[in-house]
Amino acid sequence: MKRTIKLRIFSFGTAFFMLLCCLATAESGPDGSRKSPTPVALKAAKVWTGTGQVHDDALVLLRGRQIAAVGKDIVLPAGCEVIDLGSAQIAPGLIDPFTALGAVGQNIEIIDPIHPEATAEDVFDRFHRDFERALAAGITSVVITPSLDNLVGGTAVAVKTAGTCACSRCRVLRRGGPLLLTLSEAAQKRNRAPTSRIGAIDLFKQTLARARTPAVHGETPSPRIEALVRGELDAYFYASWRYNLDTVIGLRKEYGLKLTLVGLSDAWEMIDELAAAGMPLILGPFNALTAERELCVPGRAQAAGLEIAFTSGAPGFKPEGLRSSAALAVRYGLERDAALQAMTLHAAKMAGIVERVGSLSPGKDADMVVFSGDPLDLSSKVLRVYVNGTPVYAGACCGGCCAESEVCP
Amino acid sequence: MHCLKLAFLVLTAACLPVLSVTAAQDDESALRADKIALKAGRIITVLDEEIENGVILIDRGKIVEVGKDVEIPYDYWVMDMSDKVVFPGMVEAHTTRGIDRTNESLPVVPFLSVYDAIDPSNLAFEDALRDGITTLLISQGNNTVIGGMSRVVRPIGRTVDEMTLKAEAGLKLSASPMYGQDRLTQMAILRETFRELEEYLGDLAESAYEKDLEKKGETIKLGPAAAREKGAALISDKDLDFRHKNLKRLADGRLAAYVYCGAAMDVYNAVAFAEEHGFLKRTVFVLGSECYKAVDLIKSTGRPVILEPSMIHRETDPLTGDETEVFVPLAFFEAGISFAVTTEPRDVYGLRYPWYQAARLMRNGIPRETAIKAITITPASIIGMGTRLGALMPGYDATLLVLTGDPLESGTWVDKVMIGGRMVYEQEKDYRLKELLTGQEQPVEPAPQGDQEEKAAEAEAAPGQAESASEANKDAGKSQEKAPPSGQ
Amino acid sequence: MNVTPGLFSRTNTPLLFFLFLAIALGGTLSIAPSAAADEAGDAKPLLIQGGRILTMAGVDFERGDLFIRKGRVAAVAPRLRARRGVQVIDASGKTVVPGFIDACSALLREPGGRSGSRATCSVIDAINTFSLQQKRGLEAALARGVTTVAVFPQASSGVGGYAAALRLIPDAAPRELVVEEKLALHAAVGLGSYGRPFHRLGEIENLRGALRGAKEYEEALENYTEELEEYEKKLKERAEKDDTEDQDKETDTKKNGNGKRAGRTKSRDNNNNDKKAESATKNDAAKDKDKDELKKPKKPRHDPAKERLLEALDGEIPLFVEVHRAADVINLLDIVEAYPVKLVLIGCTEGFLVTSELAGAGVKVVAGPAFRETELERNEFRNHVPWFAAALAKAEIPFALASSGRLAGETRHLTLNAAQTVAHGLTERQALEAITIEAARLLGLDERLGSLEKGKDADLVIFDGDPLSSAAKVEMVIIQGRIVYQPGA
Amino acid sequence: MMNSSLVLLICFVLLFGFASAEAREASDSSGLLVVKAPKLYIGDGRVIENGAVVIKDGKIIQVGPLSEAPQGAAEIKCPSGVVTPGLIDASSTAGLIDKYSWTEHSSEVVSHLNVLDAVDMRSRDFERLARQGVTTVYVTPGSGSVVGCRGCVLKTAGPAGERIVVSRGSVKATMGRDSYRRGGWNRGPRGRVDFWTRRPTTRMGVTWIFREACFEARKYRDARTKPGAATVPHDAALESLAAVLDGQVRLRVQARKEHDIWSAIRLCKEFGVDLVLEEGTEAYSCVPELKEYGVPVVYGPVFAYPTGFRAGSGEANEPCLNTAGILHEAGLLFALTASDLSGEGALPHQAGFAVRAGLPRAAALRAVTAAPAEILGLSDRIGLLEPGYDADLVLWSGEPFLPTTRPIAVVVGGEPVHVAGITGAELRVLQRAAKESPEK
Repeated sequence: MKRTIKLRIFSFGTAFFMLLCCLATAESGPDGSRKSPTPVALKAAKVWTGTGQVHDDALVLLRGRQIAAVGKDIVLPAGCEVIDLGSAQIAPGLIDPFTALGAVGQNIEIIDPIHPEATAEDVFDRFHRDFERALAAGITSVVITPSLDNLVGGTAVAVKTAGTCACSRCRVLRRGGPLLLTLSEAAQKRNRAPTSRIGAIDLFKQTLARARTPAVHGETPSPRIEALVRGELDAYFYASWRYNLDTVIGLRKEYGLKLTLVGLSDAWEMIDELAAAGMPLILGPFNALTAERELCVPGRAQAAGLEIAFTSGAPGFKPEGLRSSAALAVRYGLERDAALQAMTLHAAKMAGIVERVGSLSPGKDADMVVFSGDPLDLSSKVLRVYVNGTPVYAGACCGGCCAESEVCP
Repeated sequence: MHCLKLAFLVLTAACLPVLSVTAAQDDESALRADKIALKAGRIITVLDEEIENGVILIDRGKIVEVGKDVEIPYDYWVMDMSDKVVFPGMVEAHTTRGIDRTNESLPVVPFLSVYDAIDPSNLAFEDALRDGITTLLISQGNNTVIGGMSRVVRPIGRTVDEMTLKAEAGLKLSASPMYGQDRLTQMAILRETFRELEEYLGDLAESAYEKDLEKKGETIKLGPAAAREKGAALISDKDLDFRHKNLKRLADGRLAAYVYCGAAMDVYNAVAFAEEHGFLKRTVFVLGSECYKAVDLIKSTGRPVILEPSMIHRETDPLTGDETEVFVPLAFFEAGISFAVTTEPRDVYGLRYPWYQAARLMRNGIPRETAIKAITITPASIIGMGTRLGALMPGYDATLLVLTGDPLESGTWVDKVMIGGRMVYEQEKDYRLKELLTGQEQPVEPAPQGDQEEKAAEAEAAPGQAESASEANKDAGKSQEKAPPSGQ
Repeated sequence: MNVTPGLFSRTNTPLLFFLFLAIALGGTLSIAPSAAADEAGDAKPLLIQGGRILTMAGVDFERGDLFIRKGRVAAVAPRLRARRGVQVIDASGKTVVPGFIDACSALLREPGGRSGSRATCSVIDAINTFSLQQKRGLEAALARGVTTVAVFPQASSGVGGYAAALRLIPDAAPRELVVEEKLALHAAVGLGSYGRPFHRLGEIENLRGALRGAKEYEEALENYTEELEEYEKKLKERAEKDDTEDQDKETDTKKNGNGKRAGRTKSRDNNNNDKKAESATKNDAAKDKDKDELKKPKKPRHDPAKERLLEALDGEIPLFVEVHRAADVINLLDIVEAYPVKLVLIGCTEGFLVTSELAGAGVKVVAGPAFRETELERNEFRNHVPWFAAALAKAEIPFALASSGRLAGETRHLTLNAAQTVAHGLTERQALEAITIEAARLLGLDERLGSLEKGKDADLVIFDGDPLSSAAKVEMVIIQGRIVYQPGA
Repeated sequence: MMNSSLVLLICFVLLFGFASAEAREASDSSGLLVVKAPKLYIGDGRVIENGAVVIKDGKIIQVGPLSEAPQGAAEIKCPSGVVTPGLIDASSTAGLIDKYSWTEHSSEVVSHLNVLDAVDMRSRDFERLARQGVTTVYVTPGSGSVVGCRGCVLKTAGPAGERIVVSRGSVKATMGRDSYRRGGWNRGPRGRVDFWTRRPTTRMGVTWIFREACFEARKYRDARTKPGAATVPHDAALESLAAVLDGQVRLRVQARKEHDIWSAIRLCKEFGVDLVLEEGTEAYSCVPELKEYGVPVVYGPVFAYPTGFRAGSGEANEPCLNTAGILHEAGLLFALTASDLSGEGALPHQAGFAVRAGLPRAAALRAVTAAPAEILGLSDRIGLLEPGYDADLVLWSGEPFLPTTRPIAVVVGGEPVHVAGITGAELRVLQRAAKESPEK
């Protein structure tokens, strides 16, 4: 009770704050280039760009919020401050493309099975502790989606887990993000139509059909669904089992939908079909109990030329799950580079925020994670996290017990 | 279901007397005669080779002679079955037919007996007769640790005593966990029980020794340990209380044990335990489908096994997701273990019949002889009656079936059942079967002649049409049309 | 533990170092394994050459050879020459480590059953090596370098029976896997018993009661044995006395007889005989008297459960208790204080809060799992921290890392558990020790397992690289000198 | 052992056959599959002694005596075998994802939905059925709604895409308890009137809703056909129900009890609709009505005791073991079904026990091949061994439907999908070999 009150006060306070800093950002431009602050360069034993290359003892040059250059021998501007991270390795900030951070229980709405106008941005609570936890796991950007209780659940929102200024606006990477679609059991268990798989899929088909040819059927369809069938709006399709995926693949082809498949746990059954359709996958979370043939899926999918990403299942599961999912995938045959790309670039693509984040390339936001070792080894820990070029997390100290590891602050 | 039961109750009430009465009308001697000569089209002796157009001589319920050209003494009453096949009565070596509830909820109840659970008027026994089962070992279910006494019965008689062939056939144990219990506890309870038995016998021996001395008026000279050894010889079954009596007999190997193993791992536990407590030599394993994986161990024990009705084991590989299907009896056959098959009385049409189970064996590549033995002589010898039942040989009981055709064929029906030389089932008097086949209410009195003829005509019409319909039946050999027994 | 960072640096250590090692090992250079002796031995002798050997016994080899004979490690040295009849395995560029030990696993234990705990149980009864599910589980664990698991009865509160240590040999019957059938007695606090309502209070009290009961039982038994000796001594004495008396009694009666006859003939001077007779009857009476006071001692009722418990109480076998909350740990410690128990805690999620107490009581801990997304919501685990192991290490509490022992699938990720603890404060060496030699020590198997030393069982794994890295591949697994897993072949 | 050697023979022949096919590049025998057996049962009663079936790209191109069979083609043969058309189960629940719990409850009339959407093409059921010799199934919708959704016809083997024969089949209606069972839960928790409240609670309610639906459909049809139809809002459910009234789509009614069958017939008479009777547990006692109105029956499964969901309905307690025989004698068109039994209890078993109870063997064969094909309206494609028909056939170890015989080889669409004793994986390898060799 107390906490909520505090929050409310807080949020009142921030309304004013937001106004201020939004003005500020407006006047300084999103990339603060006009201010031209002292350039900073990070030096590390290894730099994973997320685009496939890996530079040994290379530099990452930052300018303000953004990355200016990455590489082994880049010319450092005069008066550039170089931070040497020693044996540490730098990777792009990790991205979890499918979460409900800070929105558990807030993102449910079950009046109408077709609910495209809902937006997850409305439940984005930037003060929530989930974001700190995610940050500690090296996750710098996440997609917050509506719940799975509707066939069409509304649009997700892509946000950063930390901001440099107090306003929540500049933490939003993309509003009106991917539209959430599903035929999951959850959407059939409600006290309203549909109550069955066939009912659901029929309603689903009709919704799409109506959107394409509104003239025939009297009513006016939702603009978002129209955008979807016109291929302007991308969407997540959540399915935990392979059932009806053939139908969905068919629909995707028929309407040219931009679909990303989420949560499929028996994908091994139809890797080939998915590959043929070229449908990107968001897999996971994997943990110690995940069946082996499921753990083999990422490797096989990548071999079949599919784009994949991982989700940590946060906050239901630990946000560290993102990295351990990738590590497990590597253990079962996924290549390291591919695994890293899955956590960064591909995730960014699927979330539709690739022009801002997802790789260490000039012009993108300087969101980086500093690992004590190889990012794909669970034996290496997150030392620092940079968002927009500023360190926002500097290693949780485990009661001084890790004194040996020289990088503990 | 309910209706069936009702219908049956009415019918049995009527039928039982009618059966005998009408039989008597047909031919007095059928029931009176001690000496019967069965002329059969085909005799399947099981232990010897089959006999075409043979004769079986029966004297006071025992078979005295079986052969091709046996000359029939003047005083034998002759039954002519030359268009029929004679087959020994089928034996069910382990079943819960005729019991409404099969297990007590307590884990260790060696003092219980199915005697108190068998309901002679139960539909199952009538079905058993109709399906050709003439001997059943009725035992407790598998959901127990030590279940209690089983008993061998025939499906005839008004009281359990009338039905009984063998009163204390064996003790039921289970190595698979009873409901809501894990294997640890299952085995722990078994061990504790036998440890407790040890203690109990020890104390008993001690006191017996002391009593003995007192009787002689002598003073105690030995300490407990020695006393126990001395006294062990002095105790007899009558000194034991009801909780320990059967366990003791089991431990002495004076009682057969029917040990249920649901999974291969249970077989290992069961064998080890039985060996440790000295009743392995009297153990019969009742095996679930997965147990074929422990076939080597079972072979090493040299004990016979009883297989559960569904003899197929399906398993899915967690890695590849491929499903494998194993026909369990094959493993035992190839290992040369003698096995009996059982039936599932409540199952859909099919697994209820021993002959169908045998046919399944054959279908999956087990030779005919083995298949037939698995429902006759093997189970008979498993329940310790291999010298009386399960074959048609001189000296065996005249417990046999008269079939309309080959026993392993779906077209074949049980025409008559003789148990101990007495005709106990005749299909033409089986009103419930007719009802099941025609869907019409059957008059309890045999219908007047005219009607009979019509029925027969109908019945013949069936194969007639079939022939006109296709040449398939011409030289289909054994698969000739069998007229449906609509009571000719 | 002696942590020498140099040993773990990938860069080649100078040859001098090797020489020093060689000397330290005692002229191993001269060892020339003779194959002839081993023709009798069932398994062919093996020589693993040129691998990076982490012996977990203090010394490591950047490049070393390891010779296996009769299922045991016969020699570890920088260089060994192979005689004929010895199968040589080239491990150059590979890493050789002792087979990993999961000190608390659910592998091969048939799941299911909601029965309450029972001290007379023995987990070996529930080991299933037949079902495809379990077979695959075993292979998976083997393929990740785990060669030995300690399996405990399903965790439910109270005393749960014997645990067992098993070797992961493919396609073997349960009994063939057994390393130690009576590894330890298992108990649990704070997990609630299946089927029954869960009261922490009750659970602690039950455990305390059980221990006390066992102790009383022991005393009762001791008393009984004493009384019994007493009684049997008396019996013997009396028996002897009786014999002598019987004899002279017989003689008396004879005399009496004569006397009587004499009496019949002469009715005079037979009174002295009568006296004798009287005395005889008298000491008969006396005999009856001392028969009455000679009482047989009452034997206490036999109780198998208590007897099991006693084994643990007297420290014959260790007592492994699964407990997670600090408060429970404290309670547990002062419950067992009174007895000479070898106490080992399983799980111990909140152990980092009470390290001083644990260290004080000299308790060992089977910690973990670190790699756990499951069951976090459960009350018992709510305070799980990633650096729990580091905390134990800092307090110098001997500990092993294990999968939780709840679900069989977790065992195959044992190395990931270790890796995560490295991320949170442990050194790589500590982590590796915690799943090899330390685990063996905890389980009391360090005579045979846990490190690559002369005389120990040859259970070892050859990795293609750093065992803790997530991409590490197992090239070969050897158990008791036999190659049981080899992905290539 | 006997059959294992037999199996060996078969796979050898398969491989060798294809090898030789490769050898004879020139001859036209490449890509042919020949199934030889001492006996071919055509399915309509005809029998060919020592015959051969010649298959080319999924179709039967020739059925005749051995002598006419082309040489050097791939062969499957069995010394003692019998070849029949692939069996057809005209009312199965194979592949349904959540078998008994997937009824759409948002309306009592859901004739616009397709059961195909609830079928998992990769389900185990199909391969199990194929193993039993069943090559085609009509997947029937559940019985939860008064006017349920539309069934579909599937092959039991082959690539997931190509297995659909008919995607929108007959409309299913249900008389009797199944369709009002849910009505019992009418009052939601605490007697609240909610989503469920609508559903019928009695047989009266069921028939009433059925009749209403038909009236509505008729109205709708008339409105749509009249000028100004555009203004009438489209209603998919009524659309397909109207199609039923016009006789373009078949109506299948599930009824078990005598009086349910009667009311089914009565209602259909009233609206002049032809129906196919499903299950018809007590059909034996309404033979005259069925005959008079010429109702085809899909009967089954044969059972002495009800199992599965039937047991719950309490409508299956008075079976007649010889129902099939009685229907046959009455000269009715009927097919046998095993419904939810996919293992050994499947179609051959059903036929076998129908024969035991009095159905002539030839009629039994017809009742699982030609008859169901006719009922499904596919008698020009499946159910017979005729040139031009789909190459779905079963090679039996002996006389079909005996308990001692079993399918040795099952061919679907020209592909051997089951060969006794060979695991699925091995067979796949075999098929690949078969595919590649002719091209080389």
